Amino acid sequence: MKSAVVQLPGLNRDRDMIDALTKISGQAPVTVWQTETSIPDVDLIVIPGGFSYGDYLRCGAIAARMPVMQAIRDKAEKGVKVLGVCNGFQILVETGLLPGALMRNTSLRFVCKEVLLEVVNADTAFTRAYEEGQVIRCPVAHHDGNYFVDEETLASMQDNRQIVFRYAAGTNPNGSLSDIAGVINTAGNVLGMMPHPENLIEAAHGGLDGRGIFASALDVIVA
Amino acid sequence: MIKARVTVTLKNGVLDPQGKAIEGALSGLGFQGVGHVRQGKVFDIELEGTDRNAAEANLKDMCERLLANTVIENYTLALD
Amino acid sequence: MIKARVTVTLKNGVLDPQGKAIEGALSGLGFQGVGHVRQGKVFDIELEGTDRNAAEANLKDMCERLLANTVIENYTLALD
Amino acid sequence: MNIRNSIEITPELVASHGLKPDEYQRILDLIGREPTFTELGIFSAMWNEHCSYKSSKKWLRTLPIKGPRVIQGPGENAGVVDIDDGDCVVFKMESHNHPSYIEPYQGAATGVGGILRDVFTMGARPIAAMNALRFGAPDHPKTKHLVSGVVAGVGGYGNSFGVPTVGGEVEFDERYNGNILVNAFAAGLAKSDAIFYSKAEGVGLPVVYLGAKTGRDGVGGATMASAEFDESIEEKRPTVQVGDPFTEKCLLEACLELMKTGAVIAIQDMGAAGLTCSAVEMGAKGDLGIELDLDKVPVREERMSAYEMMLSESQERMLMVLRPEKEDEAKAIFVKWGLDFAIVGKTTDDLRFRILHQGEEVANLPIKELGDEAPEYDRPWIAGNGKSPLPASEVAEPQDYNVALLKLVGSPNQASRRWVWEQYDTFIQGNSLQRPGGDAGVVRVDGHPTKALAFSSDVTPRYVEADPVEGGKQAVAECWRNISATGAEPLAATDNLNFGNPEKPEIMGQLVGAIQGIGEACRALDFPIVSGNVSLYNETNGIAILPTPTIAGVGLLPDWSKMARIGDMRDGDVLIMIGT
Ligand SMILES: Nc1ncnc2c1ncn2[C@@H]1O[C@H](COP(=O)(O)OP(=O)(O)O)[C@@H](O)[C@H]1O
Repeated sequence: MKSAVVQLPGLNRDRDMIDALTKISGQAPVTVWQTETSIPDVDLIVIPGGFSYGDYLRCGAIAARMPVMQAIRDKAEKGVKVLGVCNGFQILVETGLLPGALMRNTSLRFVCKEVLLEVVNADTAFTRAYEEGQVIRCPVAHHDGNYFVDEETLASMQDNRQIVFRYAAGTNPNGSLSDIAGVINTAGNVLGMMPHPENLIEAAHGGLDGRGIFASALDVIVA
Repeated sequence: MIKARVTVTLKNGVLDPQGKAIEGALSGLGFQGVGHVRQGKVFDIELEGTDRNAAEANLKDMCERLLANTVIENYTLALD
Repeated sequence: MIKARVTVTLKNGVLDPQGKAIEGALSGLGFQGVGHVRQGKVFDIELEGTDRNAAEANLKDMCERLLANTVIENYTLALD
Repeated sequence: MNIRNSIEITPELVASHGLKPDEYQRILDLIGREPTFTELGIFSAMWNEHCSYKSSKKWLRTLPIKGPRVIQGPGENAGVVDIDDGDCVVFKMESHNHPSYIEPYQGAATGVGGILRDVFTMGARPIAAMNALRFGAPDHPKTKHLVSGVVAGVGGYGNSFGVPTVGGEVEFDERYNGNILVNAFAAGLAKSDAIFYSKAEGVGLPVVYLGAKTGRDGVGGATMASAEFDESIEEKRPTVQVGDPFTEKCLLEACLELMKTGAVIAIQDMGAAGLTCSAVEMGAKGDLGIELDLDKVPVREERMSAYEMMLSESQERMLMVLRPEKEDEAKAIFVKWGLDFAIVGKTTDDLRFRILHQGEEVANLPIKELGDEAPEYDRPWIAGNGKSPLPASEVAEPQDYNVALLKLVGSPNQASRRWVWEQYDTFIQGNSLQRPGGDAGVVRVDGHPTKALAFSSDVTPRYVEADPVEGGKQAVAECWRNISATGAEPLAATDNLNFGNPEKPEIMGQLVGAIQGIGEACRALDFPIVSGNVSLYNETNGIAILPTPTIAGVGLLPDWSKMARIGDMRDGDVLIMIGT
């Protein structure tokens, strides 16, 4: 399966993401620059973390309006899988591909630590490698991960099983509504999540818990 | 040239962690009688030209498309 | 109750990376004739009581001590 | 404000530039006439303590700076140390004490930005950062504000730039009430055959300005960094420099891309007294003159004077000597990253530093002498009447050891620093093998199957005050131990010497003693000092900080699978104490 990683000025976990995808699929992803208006044929498009355009104004706001996002939107509408991690999630929310908004952490501080994630929905293209209810470890590193959505939307998200990850066991690091850590669109091909699975995929990272997301999305058998 | 100020504030009902923190900090500093605090943003923007109607329409467009996240924010415009 | 709005803006000459980024984004979106953009903050504050003079003095104090970073920011007050 | 070049040079003006009457006389002798206002500013920037090391140079020369692995010692933007396989580690530490006291967030942020630039100017991609912080008493009214601002600023810049913070120090003592310390360390990885230096080569070649635009930020900042504080500092507030980590991240990527094209002959970041120091350094090192046309400098503000442009400390800028045939290729890279790229001058063969502004020559100075002829002092010093040891008999035995232990581990200087380092991105780049909380931070060498680097920053200021020589030694030894405790071989170190006013013999004595101790320890341990920074005049109302010579070291682990760490202990494990 082929993948692509979007590179925008200010993103800084693109190299981590390229590394993770390469190590897990054995194939380096293609990279797509901010000005590109079409995206090569791939099965998975990843928007990595960082501070695109400095995250000035609002996190992900400026990135969401770059030409390349229109191309991603087109691909998403055609069913290509799109994964946004951290700033990538913020960008997807700003484009409207995912519901809700990501606000400043309630502590008002940047938070970097390992948290626990409950896999709420293991029945998605990104979580098939996990069991429903499984709790995995995962690092977080962000200033604006406090997920917000109005009650009505939340209810319909619940009905549609759009909440894919929740912070488990009191580890919610940012005040996120309903402990939400990751959500998927109704079509099931666009996932956004705040935590960084790409930083927990090999022995040197001290664990492999993050592999399942990439393995699921890339159809790789998890070791 | 026209100078405009765009003010973007959180919608009612949207949790405002920054405002909450400021409430706490103000009372920590000994200020009494402080009720709700909500934090927002302002943008001071210079626009070429003199047509105020055009400028206003333009600014509205900027707000809808970039400056405000209308999922959680409202905006108001003021022209100098 | 008194409602007040505090507006905090960067002093002239202080670099405003946010404003600069917004200028770039606006022109990237095709908006023409946009000059300088500077970003600031607003705080909407509810204060108990009805004494506007006292409220104003209080707000000034809040700005000096917390809301504005007077090394790089100016502030203005407006009471409802 | 529009400062003209024709301002009359009065003794007061000279004094306000931090130049002593004899130093000004030296200028007159050197150029044979009265300097212009811009020239006075240039001299003040070049000859202040911060840039010229005039009080410490004599003593810094005694430090061991060589070793089989040292590729570049002090004198460049950062030190360079060989770590085998054609890889090298590039690192340095730098203080941003005064700016952080005035504006903690931006002061700390721009301190981190400055040290990162020092590292990537040399062609290295930053892979690790540390921050050594010292604040006043926890209950001092300013401390809380300073701590939260500084920590947020360190994180705000480093997290956005994308470098893992793997270690540091945070300590409190009332002696820092009026002068906090913010020492930032950064290390980067490069190939030994692709290091970039600041020495210009070739006559008539374009001098290029890179990065962000110039504003009035911090005009006079370097002069301030070398002056003692007094109560009026709050009024004197210079225009604060604001950091823009986004631009810096773009600058990093653009510079690394540019360096690969072979376009760069010499490159230097603009730090304190930006355009002045960087241009003079590039010219003087290469035995070349430099001519700058300020009308070509990208500016952010209107009506900037030559004086302001030459002394501006706007961040995220660099100066480069370019291979002319590569101009288009080089420019395209900067345009791609949304950065300024402007040819602002050229190298010349006349050894003059010439500045043109609006058709006028506003400065024409001998370039070598600006650096080489800076005053150097052998300041009088007295060996401190160090504190005598405290005999155990004078300390009452605790009534309850449990209570005493709890008090100890709960005290501000012993308590966990998790609340600090959880605000720093410690995972980014995916190579952090040991994050803060242990003895040293450990980062895997990207692209190598087994190699890793260990980093630690240490000093115990009260030891240095009690006995500067022993305290200096102890700082080195602690750093060395922290690195070796991970299983790494300590390779080399950088130092950040933070002291009070060197014009006082007892303070000068602390500096001299500490350098002596550091030197002795580094010689004994084959642990050369490859870069460093001196911050003097950390005094307020005559009260000096504790002498704080921070030592940050780097070690090499050939095989990280054999790395040791704290933690991972199990019930029944045996505890062994080794050493004396
Ligand atoms: N400002 C800081 N930034 C990052 N890590 C820090 C900071 N301050 C302390 N630490 C980390 O916390 C741990 C304890 O610090 P310290 O008490 O100075 O350690 P030690 O005395 O063992 O060298 C170390 O791992 C150190 O790197």
